[in-house]
Amino acid sequence: MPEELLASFAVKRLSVLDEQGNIDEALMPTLSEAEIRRIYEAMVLARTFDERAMALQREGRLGTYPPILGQEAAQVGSALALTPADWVFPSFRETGVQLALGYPIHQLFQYWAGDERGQRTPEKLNIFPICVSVGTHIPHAVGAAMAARYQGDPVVAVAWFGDGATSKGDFHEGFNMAGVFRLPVVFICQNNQWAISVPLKAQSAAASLAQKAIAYGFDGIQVDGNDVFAVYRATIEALNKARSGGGPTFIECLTYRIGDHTTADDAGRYRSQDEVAAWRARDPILRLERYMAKKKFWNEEYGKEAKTRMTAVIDEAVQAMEALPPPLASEMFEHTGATLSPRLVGQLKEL
Amino acid sequence: MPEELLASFAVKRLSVLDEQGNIDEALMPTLSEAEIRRIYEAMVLARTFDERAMALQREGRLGTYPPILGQEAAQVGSALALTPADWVFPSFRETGVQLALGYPIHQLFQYWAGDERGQRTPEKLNIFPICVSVGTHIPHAVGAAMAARYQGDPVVAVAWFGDGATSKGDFHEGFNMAGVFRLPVVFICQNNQWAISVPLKAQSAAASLAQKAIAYGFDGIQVDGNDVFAVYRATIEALNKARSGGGPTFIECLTYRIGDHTTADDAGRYRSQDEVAAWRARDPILRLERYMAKKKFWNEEYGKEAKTRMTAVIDEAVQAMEALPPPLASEMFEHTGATLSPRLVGQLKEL
Amino acid sequence: MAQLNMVQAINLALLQEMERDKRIVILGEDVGRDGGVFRVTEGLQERFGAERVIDTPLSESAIVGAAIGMAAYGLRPVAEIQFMGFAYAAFDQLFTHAARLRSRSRGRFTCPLLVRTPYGGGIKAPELHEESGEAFFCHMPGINVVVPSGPYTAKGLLLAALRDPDPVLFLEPTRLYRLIREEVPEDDYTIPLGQARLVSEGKDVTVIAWGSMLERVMKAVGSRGAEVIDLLTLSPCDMETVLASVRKTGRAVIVHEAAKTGGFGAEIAATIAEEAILHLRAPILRVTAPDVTMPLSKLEDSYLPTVEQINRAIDEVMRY
Amino acid sequence: MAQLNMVQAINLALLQEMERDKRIVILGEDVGRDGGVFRVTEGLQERFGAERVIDTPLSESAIVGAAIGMAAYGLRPVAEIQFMGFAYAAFDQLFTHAARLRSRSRGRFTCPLLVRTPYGGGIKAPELHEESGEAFFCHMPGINVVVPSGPYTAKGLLLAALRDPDPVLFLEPTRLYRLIREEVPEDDYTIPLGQARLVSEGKDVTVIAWGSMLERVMKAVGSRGAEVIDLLTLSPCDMETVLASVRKTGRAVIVHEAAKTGGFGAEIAATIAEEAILHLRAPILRVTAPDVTMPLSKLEDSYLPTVEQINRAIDEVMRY
Ligand SMILES: Cc1ncc(C[n+]2csc(CCOP(=O)(O)OP(=O)(O)O)c2C)c(N)n1
Ligand SMILES: Cc1ncc(C[n+]2csc(CCOP(=O)(O)OP(=O)(O)O)c2C)c(N)n1
Ligand SMILES: [Mg+2]
Ligand SMILES: [Mg+2]
Repeated sequence: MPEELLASFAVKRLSVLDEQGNIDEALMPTLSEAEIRRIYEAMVLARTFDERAMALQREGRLGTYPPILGQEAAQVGSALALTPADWVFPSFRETGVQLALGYPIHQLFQYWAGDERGQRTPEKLNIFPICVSVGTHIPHAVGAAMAARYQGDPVVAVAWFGDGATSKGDFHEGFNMAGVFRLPVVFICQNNQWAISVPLKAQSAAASLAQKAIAYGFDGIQVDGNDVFAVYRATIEALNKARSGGGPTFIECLTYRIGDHTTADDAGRYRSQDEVAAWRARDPILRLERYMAKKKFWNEEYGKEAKTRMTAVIDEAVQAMEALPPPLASEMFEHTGATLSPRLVGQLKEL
Repeated sequence: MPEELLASFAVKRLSVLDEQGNIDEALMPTLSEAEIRRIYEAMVLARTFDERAMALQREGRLGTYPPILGQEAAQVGSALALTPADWVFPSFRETGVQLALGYPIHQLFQYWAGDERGQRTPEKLNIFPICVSVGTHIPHAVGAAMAARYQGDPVVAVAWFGDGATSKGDFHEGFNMAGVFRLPVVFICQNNQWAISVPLKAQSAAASLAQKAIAYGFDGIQVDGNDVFAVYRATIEALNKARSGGGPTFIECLTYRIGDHTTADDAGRYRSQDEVAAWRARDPILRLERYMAKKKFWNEEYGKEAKTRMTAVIDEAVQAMEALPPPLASEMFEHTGATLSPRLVGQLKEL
Repeated sequence: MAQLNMVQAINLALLQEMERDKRIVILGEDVGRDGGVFRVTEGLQERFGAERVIDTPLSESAIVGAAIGMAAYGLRPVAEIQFMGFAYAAFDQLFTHAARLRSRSRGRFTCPLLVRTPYGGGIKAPELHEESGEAFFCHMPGINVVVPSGPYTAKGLLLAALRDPDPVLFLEPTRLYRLIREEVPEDDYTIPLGQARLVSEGKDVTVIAWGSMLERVMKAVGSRGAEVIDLLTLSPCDMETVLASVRKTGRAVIVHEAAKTGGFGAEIAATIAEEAILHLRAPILRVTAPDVTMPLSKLEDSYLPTVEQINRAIDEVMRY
Repeated sequence: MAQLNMVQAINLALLQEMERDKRIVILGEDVGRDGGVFRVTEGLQERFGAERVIDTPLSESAIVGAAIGMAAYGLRPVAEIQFMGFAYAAFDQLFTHAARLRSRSRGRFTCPLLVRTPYGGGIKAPELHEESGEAFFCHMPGINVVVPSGPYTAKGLLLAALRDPDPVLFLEPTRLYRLIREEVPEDDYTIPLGQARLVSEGKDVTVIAWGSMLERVMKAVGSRGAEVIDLLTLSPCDMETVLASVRKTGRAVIVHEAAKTGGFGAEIAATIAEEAILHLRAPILRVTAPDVTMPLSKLEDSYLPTVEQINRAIDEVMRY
C-alpha cells in the first residue's frame, strides 16, 4: 500500500552517423547510393538557398529572413522520409523542408521578399503556408490527421517547429488531442537551442524536449539533429507507426542555429562565439561528405560539381522571382473571402 | 553512439490510509489527535455545506452549484497543510479548500446565489476569487510565486484545478514557467475522473496526470485523493520543498466526483451507477472515521455531535447570507476601475 | 410543419445537413455522449457515431485549431465552444488562422469552418456564461458572424452557414433557446448570410437589433409603428437595408446586449453617420449594457437593456 | 533637454520609474539579455538584474497571466508582448482576468499591470508583425488603452500608466520608434490618461487620429487650418474634447490604420452621431485600412491610409 511505483519511462537518443563519418551499421536506414546522393544534394541546395537569401536581404532584395544554416540535416532528413500524400505544416524556419519537398524555389524567394503570392502552394503539394505565430500551426496538423483518418486516407500530418514553440499553449493542446485520439501525426522539433536570445535552458527545465511526449501518452525520442541518417530513420519509423495506427510520435532533433535568429537580429549580443564555433565544426553536410567519401561516392570534384549545379538552380529561381510583376493593390481584396461583400466592393473601388 | 538511454523517470503513488482505516505507520504524517479531529470536522463541515447548497439550489435559493461530494479529503487535506501566508488560487469546485481555510461561509453561499460581493476575500486571507474559466488561474499562481520570491517572502502559491484543466494551454504555459524559474508553487489537481461528461481517458492518453510534471522538469506525484493523510503528507512535503527553494511540485489527487457536474447536469446520461456506487463505498470521511474509531477517538456519538455542530454553523451562515440586502444596480459600476470615467459617470446616471 | 424551439431547430438543421453532407463533423466539449450542455447536439452521436460527433478534451484553442486543419483538409467541421466566454481562448486561432487561411495561401487552402457557441445573457448562469463578445469578431476580415433571433431563422441561417465556403461564427442567444417556439419547416431552406430582415415596417423611426434583443425590441415597439430590422448577419452586415430604412425614417435606435463602447452598434451608427447623415432628424441612440464587467445573476437584469430603456430611447428620438 | 527618439524615450521612462519604484518588474521574450527586439529595454537587465528584467519562455498567455498574479500580489509588472500580433494569444488572460480582477474580487485584488507591445504597420516586417488591433481592447471594460504619438507623449504617458492602479495596454507605434526625434525632458513628467491633445486649432474641420497616423494627418493638413486631435488614450476616450471640437467645426474626419469595420473610429463617429449630430454639417468620414487581411510588405503601402486619402476625405467634408 505505501509509496508504490505507478509508472516509469525512458527517453532515448538516436544517432547513426558520427562526426568522422562513421555509421552504426545496425541502425543505418536502408538507403541506396543514389538516395544518399539525393539527400546530400538536397542539403546542398538548402544551404545554397540560405546563402543566397542572406545575400539578397543584405542587398535589399528580400525582407527579413531566418537562416537555416546548420539545420540542413534536421530539415532535409525528415522531409525526405515523407510520401507525397502526407501533409506538411512548417514554421517560418523550414526552408530545407520546403525545398526537399519540391516547393517552387522562386516562390520561396517571393514570399521572403514580402509577396504572399509565394505562399500559394502548387496543387500537387500538401504544404501549409508558413506559420509565423510560433506553435499555433500544431493544432492544424492534428486536425488534418483527424480528417485524414476520417476519410480513410493513408496520410500522415507532419508539423515542424522550434524549441521555443514547445512553450506555447497550442503545442500542449495539440499534442494532448493527438494522444487522446491516437492520430496519424508526427511532430518534429527543430531544437536549435535558441529562441531568438532565449537559450534552451531558459525555455524549459526538462532534461530533454523529447520527454514532453510522456505527458501525452505517446513516444518521444531525441535524435542527433546534425545526423541526417538518424533524423531520416526516426522519421520513417514514426511515419510507419502513424500509418499503421500506432499514433503520434514526437521527434526532437537536437541541432543548432549557427546564424543570427533573422537578418534583423545580432546574436553576438547574447551568445558566445565559442559556442557557435563548436557547432560549426559539427556541420551536418561535412559529416555526410565524410561518410560518402569513405564509401567512395564523394570527392572534392563531385562536391564542387553539385554545388555548381545547385547554384545554377538558385540563380534561375532568383531570376524567375525578380521577373514576376509586382502584386496589384487590388490583390489584397482577392482572397479575404470567396466573394466580396458590398462594403468590400466599395472599398475596392475607392483604391 | 547507437540508441542510448537519455533519461528515465519514475512516477510514484502515495497512500497512507486504506479503506479499512489502517495506516502505514512509516508514511503517517505527524498529526495529534486534536489535529486529526480538526481535519475530520473540516471534512464534515465541507460535506454539510455541500448538502445544504444542493438543497438550497433545489429550492431556488442558490444558482447553479458544483458539488464536491467525495472530494473532501483531497480538498481539506491539502488546504490544511498551508500556512496563513500562502496564496490560494481555487477553481470553482474548491468549497472544501475555502471552508478549511476559513473563508466566510455566508460569502460562499452569497457567491453561489449570484452575488459577487461574496467574492470579496477578507483582508486576512490570500484567497483569489473563484476561477470559472478552467485552468486560466494557473498562471496567476505562477506570477504570485514570482512576486513572493522577488519580495523575499516565505510564501508558497497553491493552485487547485481539475483533471480537465490539464488539457488547457494555460496549464502548460504556467507549469513550464514554474519549472524554468523553479518557483515556490504547488499545483494540486483534483482528478475526479470526469470533466462534465468527458471521462479521464478521453481527457488524456497518459497513464497518470502526475507524469505530466516530467515535461517541465519538476516532480509529480499521484496520491490517493480519498486518503486525507496521503493528501496532507504530499502537500506538506511540496510546501516545504517550495519554501526551501526546491521548486514546484505537481500533486495529482486521484478521487471521484460522486455528484453531478453541477445542479444543471444529469450524470446519469453519461456514466454508470455501478461506477458511482463503487466510489461511494470509498467515502473519504468514512475511511477517516474507521481510523479514528480504531484509535478510539471516534464513535457514533461524537460523529453525530460533530455533524450537529457543523449543521448549526451552516444554518447560521445561510441565515446571514439571506439577511444580506440585495446588491444595488449601482454596484455594477463600483469596481470596474479605481475611478469612473466621464462616460461611466453618465451611464451610472442613466440607470 | 412542427412547432420547434431554437434548440430543436438547430439540432434538426445539424441532423439534416449531416445526412446530406458526409464531410460535416462535429467536435467540442460534451457534444457527443451528453448531447451538449444545452442538448443542441442531442442524439447526433448515436446517429452518426463517435468518429463524426467528437467529444474533445477541454481545449478551446485546439478545438478551433484542429477544426481549421480539418477544414483545410476537406471536411466541414462544426466546432462547439461551450459558452462564448470560453471562445476568448480561441481568439488567436480564429483571427490569426481561420480568418486568414484563404488569404495567406492565396486561395489554395480554405477554411469552411462553423464555430457554434451559446451567447448572451438573461439565463442566470455563472460567471462568463453570458458573454456578448460579437463585436470582437466583427473586426476580423475573413470571418462571418451570424446571430439568429428565433427557431426559424436559426435553422435557415445554420443551413446557409454550413454551406458557406468561409469560416462562420454562429452565435446562439442562450436566452432564446427555449423561450420561443415557431413553425420550422421540416424541409431544406436557407436564409442567405449577409441579408438583414425587415421585421416590421414603419415611417418615423428605425430600430436595429439582433439575437435576443429583438424579442425585447418587439415588446417595446408594440404598436408604435416603428421599423424594426433584425440584422441576422453582423459580418458582413447588410448596411444597405439599414441605410434605406434610416433614409426613410430619419431616426435610428440601435439595441444590443454588449457593453456600449466598441460594441457593434458603433459600426452601424458610424455607417449611418457616414452615408445617411443628411437624412437624419435626430441623434442616433444606442441602447446597450453599460461599460462595466458583466455582473453575476443577481444584477444581470440591471445590466441587460430593458424594454423600458428601449422605449425611452424611441421616445427621445421622436422628440426631434 | 535631450533629443530622443521614441525607443529612447520609453527606455528612459522605464529606467527612471524602476529607480523610483522597486515594485516594477519587466517580463517578456528577449527583454533582458537582448534588450528587446527593438532595444526598448536595452541596458535594463544589466542595471536591475535578471530577477527584475526577466526573459521568459515563449508563452504570451502565461506572460500576461503571470503578470496578473504578480500585480495582485503587490508588484507593478510590465509585460512585453513582442509584437501585437502575438497578443491575441493573451486575449483571454487580458479580458477574462486582467480587466475583471478588481470587479470580480469587489476591490480586494487589483491589477496594476502594464502590457507594452509594438503595434501598427509601415516597417516592412513579416506577417503578424504590423497588426493594429486596438479596437478589440477598447471593448473591454476594465482595461485602459494608450497610444503615444511621439517620444514626448511616450514618456509622459508611460510614466502615468506605470502609476495607474489598473491594467493598461500600452501600444507603441513601431513605425515611429526611430522616425521622430523630440525634446524629451530628463525629469519626471506625466501626461494624464484619458485626456486627448489638441495638436492644432482650426474652425472648419476636426481630424481625429492617434499613434502613427497622427504623423500622416499632420502632413496632410499642412496649412489647411484643420483642428487636429491626438487621442493618446483610446480607453477611456476623451470624447469631451472630440465633441467640443466637432460642435465648433461641424465636420469630422477620423483616421486609423486598422481595418474600417469595427475599428475604434466607429466608436468615435457613433459618439458624435449620438451627442453632437445637430452641429454636423457633413458626413463623418473614416479614413482607414480596407476590411481585408493585412498584406505582406509589398502591399503594405496600399493597405495603410495615405496622406492623399486623408486629404481627399478633408476635401470631401469641406464640400458641405
Ligand atoms: C506566438 C509568437 N510569439 C513571438 C514571436 C516572435 N518570435 C519569432 S521567432 C521567435 C523565437 C522562436 O524560437 P523557436 O521556436 O525555437 O524557433 P527558431 O526561431 O529557433 O527556429 C519569436 C519569439 C512569434 N513569431 N510568435
Ligand atoms: C475554459 C473553459 N471551458 C469550458 C468550461 C465549461 N466547463 C465548466 S467545468 C467543465 C469541466 C471541468 O472539468 P475539470 O477540470 O475536471 O473540473 P471538475 O469540474 O471535474 O471539477 C467545463 C467544460 C469552462 N468553465 N471553462
Ligand atoms: Mg529555436
Ligand atoms: Mg474533473
